[in-house]
Amino acid sequence: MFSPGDITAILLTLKLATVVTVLLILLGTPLAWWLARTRSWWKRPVAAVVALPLVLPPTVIGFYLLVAMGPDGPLGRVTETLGLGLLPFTFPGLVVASLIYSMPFVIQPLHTAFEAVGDPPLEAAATLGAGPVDRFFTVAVPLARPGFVTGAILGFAHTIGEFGVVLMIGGSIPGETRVVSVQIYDHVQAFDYARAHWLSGVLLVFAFVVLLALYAFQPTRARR
Amino acid sequence: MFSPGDITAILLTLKLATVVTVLLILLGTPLAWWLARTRSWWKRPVAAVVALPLVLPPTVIGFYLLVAMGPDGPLGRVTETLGLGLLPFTFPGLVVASLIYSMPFVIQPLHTAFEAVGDPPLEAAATLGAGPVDRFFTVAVPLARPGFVTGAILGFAHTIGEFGVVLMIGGSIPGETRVVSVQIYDHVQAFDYARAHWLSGVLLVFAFVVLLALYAFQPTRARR
Amino acid sequence: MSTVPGDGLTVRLDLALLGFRLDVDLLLPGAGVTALFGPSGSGKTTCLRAIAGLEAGAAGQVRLGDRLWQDSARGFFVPVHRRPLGYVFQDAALFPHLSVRGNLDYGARRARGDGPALAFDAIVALLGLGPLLARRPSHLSGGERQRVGIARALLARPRLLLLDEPLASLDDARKREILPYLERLRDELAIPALYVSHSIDEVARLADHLVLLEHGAVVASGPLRATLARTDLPPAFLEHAGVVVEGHVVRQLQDDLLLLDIAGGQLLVPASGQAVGQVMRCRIATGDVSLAMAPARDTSIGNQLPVTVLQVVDASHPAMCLVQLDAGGTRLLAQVTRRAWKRLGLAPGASAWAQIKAVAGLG
Amino acid sequence: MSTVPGDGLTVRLDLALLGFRLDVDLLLPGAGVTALFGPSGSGKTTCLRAIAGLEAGAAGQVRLGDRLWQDSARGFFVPVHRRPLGYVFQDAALFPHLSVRGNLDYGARRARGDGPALAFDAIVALLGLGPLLARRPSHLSGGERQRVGIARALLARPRLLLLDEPLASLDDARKREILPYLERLRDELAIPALYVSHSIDEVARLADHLVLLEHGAVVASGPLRATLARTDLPPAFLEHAGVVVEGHVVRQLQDDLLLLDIAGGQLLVPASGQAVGQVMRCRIATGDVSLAMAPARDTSIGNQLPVTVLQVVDASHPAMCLVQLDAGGTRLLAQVTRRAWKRLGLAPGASAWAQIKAVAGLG
Amino acid sequence: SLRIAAAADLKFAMDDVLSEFRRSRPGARIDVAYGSSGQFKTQIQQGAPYDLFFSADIAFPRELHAAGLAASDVVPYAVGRIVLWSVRHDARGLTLRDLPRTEFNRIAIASTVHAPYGMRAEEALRAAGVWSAVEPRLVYGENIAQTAQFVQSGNASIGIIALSLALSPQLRAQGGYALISDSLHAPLEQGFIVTRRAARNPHAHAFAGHMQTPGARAIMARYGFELPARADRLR
Ligand SMILES: Nc1ncnc2c1ncn2[C@@H]1O[C@H](COP(=O)(O)OP(=O)(O)OP(=O)(O)O)[C@@H](O)[C@H]1O
Ligand SMILES: Nc1ncnc2c1ncn2[C@@H]1O[C@H](COP(=O)(O)OP(=O)(O)OP(=O)(O)O)[C@@H](O)[C@H]1O
Ligand code: MOO
Ligand SMILES: [Mg+2]
Ligand SMILES: [Mg+2]
Repeated sequence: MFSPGDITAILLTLKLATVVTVLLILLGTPLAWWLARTRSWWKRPVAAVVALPLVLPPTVIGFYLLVAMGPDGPLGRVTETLGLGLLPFTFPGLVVASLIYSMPFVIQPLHTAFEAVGDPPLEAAATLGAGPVDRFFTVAVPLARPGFVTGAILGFAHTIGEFGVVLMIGGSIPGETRVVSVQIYDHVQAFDYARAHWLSGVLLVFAFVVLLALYAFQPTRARR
Repeated sequence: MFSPGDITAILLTLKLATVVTVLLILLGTPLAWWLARTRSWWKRPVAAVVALPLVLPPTVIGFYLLVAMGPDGPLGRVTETLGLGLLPFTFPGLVVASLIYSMPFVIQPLHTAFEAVGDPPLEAAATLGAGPVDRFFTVAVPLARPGFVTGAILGFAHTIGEFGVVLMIGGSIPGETRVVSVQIYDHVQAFDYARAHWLSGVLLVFAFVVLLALYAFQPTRARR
Repeated sequence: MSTVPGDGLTVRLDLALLGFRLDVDLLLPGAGVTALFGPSGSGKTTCLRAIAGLEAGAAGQVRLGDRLWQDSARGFFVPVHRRPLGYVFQDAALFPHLSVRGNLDYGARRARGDGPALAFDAIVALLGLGPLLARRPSHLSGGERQRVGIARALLARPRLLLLDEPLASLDDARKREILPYLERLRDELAIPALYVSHSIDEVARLADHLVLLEHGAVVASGPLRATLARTDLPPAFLEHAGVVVEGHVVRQLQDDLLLLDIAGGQLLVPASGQAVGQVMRCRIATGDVSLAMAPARDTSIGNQLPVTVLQVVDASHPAMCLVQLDAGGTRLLAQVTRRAWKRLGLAPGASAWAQIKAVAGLG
Repeated sequence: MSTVPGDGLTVRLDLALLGFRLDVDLLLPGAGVTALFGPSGSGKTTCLRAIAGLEAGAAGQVRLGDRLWQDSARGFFVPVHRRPLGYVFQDAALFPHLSVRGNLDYGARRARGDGPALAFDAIVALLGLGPLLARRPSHLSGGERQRVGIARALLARPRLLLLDEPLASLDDARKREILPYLERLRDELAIPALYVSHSIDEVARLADHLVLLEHGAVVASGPLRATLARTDLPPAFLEHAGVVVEGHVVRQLQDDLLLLDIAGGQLLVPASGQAVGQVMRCRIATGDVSLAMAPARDTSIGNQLPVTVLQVVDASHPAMCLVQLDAGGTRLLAQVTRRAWKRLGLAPGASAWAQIKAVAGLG
Repeated sequence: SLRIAAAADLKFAMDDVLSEFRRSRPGARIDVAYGSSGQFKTQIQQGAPYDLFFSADIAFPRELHAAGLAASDVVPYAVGRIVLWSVRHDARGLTLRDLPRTEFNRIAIASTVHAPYGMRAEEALRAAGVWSAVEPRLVYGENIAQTAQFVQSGNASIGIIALSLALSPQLRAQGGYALISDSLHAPLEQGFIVTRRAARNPHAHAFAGHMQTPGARAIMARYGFELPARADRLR
């Protein structure tokens, strides 16, 4: 049914989506928290900037990232100076690009969820001796769980599906950067519809299961 | 600075993003409301299915839509029987495709926001004589405003930026389906970087302003 | 006050919650105030919610007058918004997205028309909401929120009022302002109200009918006076309740006092607006009745009635006992020390004088 | 109880909210209960919040004993979680994502160690939370929620308790269960508490110190007894307050009574656990004091004291007046009808007998 | 190992050429990525790890060569042809001059902005004098494969695609094609280079040589590519 290439691509995709989702949650949470709590003038501009990558076509973002991370780009110079080499066409490069592109899908739900937490439970926690970090983890995060679930779902799904950025920055190297989306795209481009359908079908079923599992973390509504 | 083609593309994009965002809010709201309120067994599967299109690469979705809306596809047969002709390569076709692809970005935040409304204000409204529709519009919708803002932002931005589906289903017809994302992509592909930068820049600035305006609808946090 | 089935509020409900079951069968008067009394967690809120139609799991029947609201045997259920009721929630449940004015208007605009109309300005003034109209609920104090909740329910022109501890977080002064108003509502509007309260004062003052709940079941239900005169109720309740007597005003005296004709004698009561001939209700707390073997002279105690001792029961403090007295037809309840009981040599059947230190006119 | 600055709670705060300004300068005792009393919207909650450090906009100084918590002049501010306090919020503010046990543990686990340790099980039993431990707050009744809030604050081992109407939605029986416990806390733990309540009974029973707030400003502040004996306070307050007397237990009588030595005489009081020699506090409500020109015989009234009339002031009802009395050093306040006042020919300086119907032992 | 970047129109021909080459080098790991030639050029400029670059437009490898990014000369390996292709109509007898007919309500060509096949299609339409008549009915594919899909799905009644695709096993069975005279457009000269990073990759040079073998050339011819003279080097 599947070529070895398909299986490699599936495993690679899983790895990418998982790494990116985890990193997005880790990196996005502090930013979303800041957005939700600050009274700073910068709040809205920053929130708008976070959503901004969305409006550019993925390939174009991919192009700019490619140039920026390339040997003459500002990011590329930094990574080379640090001895990390160049990011494009490597798995870490894919991760960085996906982070940037999927960021808004995680930040936005977290931002909304953190705002919905409100002051009272945080104030109550403070009076019980919980410091800012403590109450963040023991009150804000559990209460914002729906936002984490939504953010994880959107971030995960979008990282699986996005391929414009990935194609540009990854260059479709088997086992390294050729993810399922690229593989399916290739099958379609090669008029190899049977394999495209198969791979799409498997991807959909698998994603369905993952999404369903994520939804299981969604708390159910209280009665009063 | 801009070719007439650029300006046509900008106007077309605005029209598309606006129409799609408005329709997504209109169509997504009842579904999100159902998802938030139902205790049905179907709730989680349906929620997962809504997010599912995300995991397929846009061009692949576009391909399936192209086939489905084509003369031999199920959707195409329906539209032809209805005397609407075929949807691919038309603006309405673009709208339909964008609706499908951007749907999860609107449904998810609305779903979360509606769940956060909770029973008490709806119960209070009911005791004051507000029927289900009345309390939906006068209580649930205003209280879910952050979700509407987030949904509108993600839906709008994503419709502007997505071009895989649009490319596949639209056929890049100037004034009809050639949106800015395609135009920028074309410039990049043609190594016409100056125009690509310009157009990207204008798109970013414009989108920034729109997003900032949307954020202005975000209520500020209450003190207690 | 009437207990004709066709006119009253019938509540026959059975509802199971987590670790709790409400099982009540009540026939309540179709006018006046019914107090719902009971310890924390006894099911008062649940009962109100079920009557309103907010508890989807409640089986049974609810009927107000000739209108059936619910009959689960027949699968009949009038949804909440079609039940013309006003609900004051225990936690106010204001709309956070609307100003105080917006909250009030919400109810007023949807007023179902068949309930009595109340002037917006009058209610705002009564509840002291004038300066708050533009505020959001998040910018109100606890008591302010509760007042907005009361006003909102009243402005909806309900035919049944459900009040869940509406005055719990109000100070005495504010309570004393609002209570007469609720009394007037009770008397003038003739709409029935179910009133949950922990304050016996409030209950004695407002209620015509009393329901005692415990563990989700009805311990007692009946007209206020009859129920309060029962000695088989928990002593803690009896002590705090006192008795309620009714009489006709026979004369207005100087010094703002009224002379009241009651069964078995006359009482001097501070005036509260009644005219000669009108019926007036007073509460006599158990602690305000002392016993003597002969009438006292030269005392500030204005009311002394000859009584017969009916029975004695334990009070909640072991030093005290509750003595039920008959004052020529009026039942009184006195809380005295056991020491005094012995010293005076009292026993059921004995004659004595009840000295009534204070009588609170209840309007 | 001490008012040495180095030992007490200093609160000097100025805070402007929407349409409201809190401006207080208080020096409160470093042990015992201070009652914060005042009408709805007078700033009680705001004051508690500011002391806790929850009102970022509050300027001024807060100091508990030798620990400075806040001094905005010097830009000094100890954040809320470093102030060892226990806060019972007016609306409980439980964590919706934790069970009752989770809520209690939250405070207990972060207990700052220097406050007194209280046994988890004892508090759970006292507040009747045993069967509720596994529940979510959304599945609790209003009073149950409040009880969890109290338990949670106590388990945090605070050095200052801030209680915002902790008993407001509890029934009398439950209140009577919890009050002695709070009293014991007050006496044994020697941590100061600020107690907001609308119930004068609660205040009189618990408080050592009284602060009256109105429109965000302090109307009166002082030791409970002295403040309650003032006649320049609003009559509505005086009437409900009554006076508080303190004395030594001299003898235990049969029938669960105690004989109490007070300045100017002796009182018979229902026992509440005190031993001979101990100090006991009692509240005498204005309505429980009547006046006579001679001692009465054969009456169930057990306490009669010779008194001198000091002054008379208006009560809130025009038929009534408040008479301040001196019983050989103990101040009493009697509420009698104007009619009786005249009939007995009373005037400042006159001698009379105060008949005290009920004395409530306050522990 | 060997990594090849190849223009999308080469998909079928290259797969066949490679299966032959692989037989000669068992054990060598050979990957191909098919895609847009322009995108490959950009990626190689940014250091993409491709050893060989087969472009649909010889201009791209030339630019890379000029920038010093090639380890070989630019080798022309084929000249592409364009055809009229349809699944709804019998295209076999059609010429570009038939396109203005109303039954061809949607005509698919590749992007005239960046796809070599699209540019040649435009030239041919102009040369045939039908450009202004058909322009309102044109739909543009992002690349030549997508253009073929527009036609294949029936959404475009006819399209101009690469002969190599029309001859591919997947599309050959559907519809028919008519070759467009190469006098109507500039030649679609296709060329490859060995990239600089593969200077010392024996597989890369071996495969460059393999493309010149009669077997490889026969495969290319079978997919409709015209072949430049052997070892003809252009600069
Ligand atoms: N953001 C705000 N939150 C709460 N109260 C506010 C706010 N802004 C202004 N106020 C006003 O501050 C005043 C004091 O409120 P506070 O909550 O301290 O009153 P309170 O004495 O606790 O009253 P209550 O007995 O009704 O709880 C009120 O009049 C309230 O309307
Ligand atoms: N989902 C639920 N919501 C509220 N109460 C519940 C729920 N499930 C179970 N209960 C229990 O139902 C019982 C009755 O609750 P109810 O709110 O009716 O009490 P109440 O008499 O109004 O008490 P209170 O005076 O404390 O408000 C309580 O013991 C409560 O713990
Ligand atoms: O191979 Mo292309 O660049 O799609 O014409
Ligand atoms: Mg309740
Ligand atoms: Mg308050």
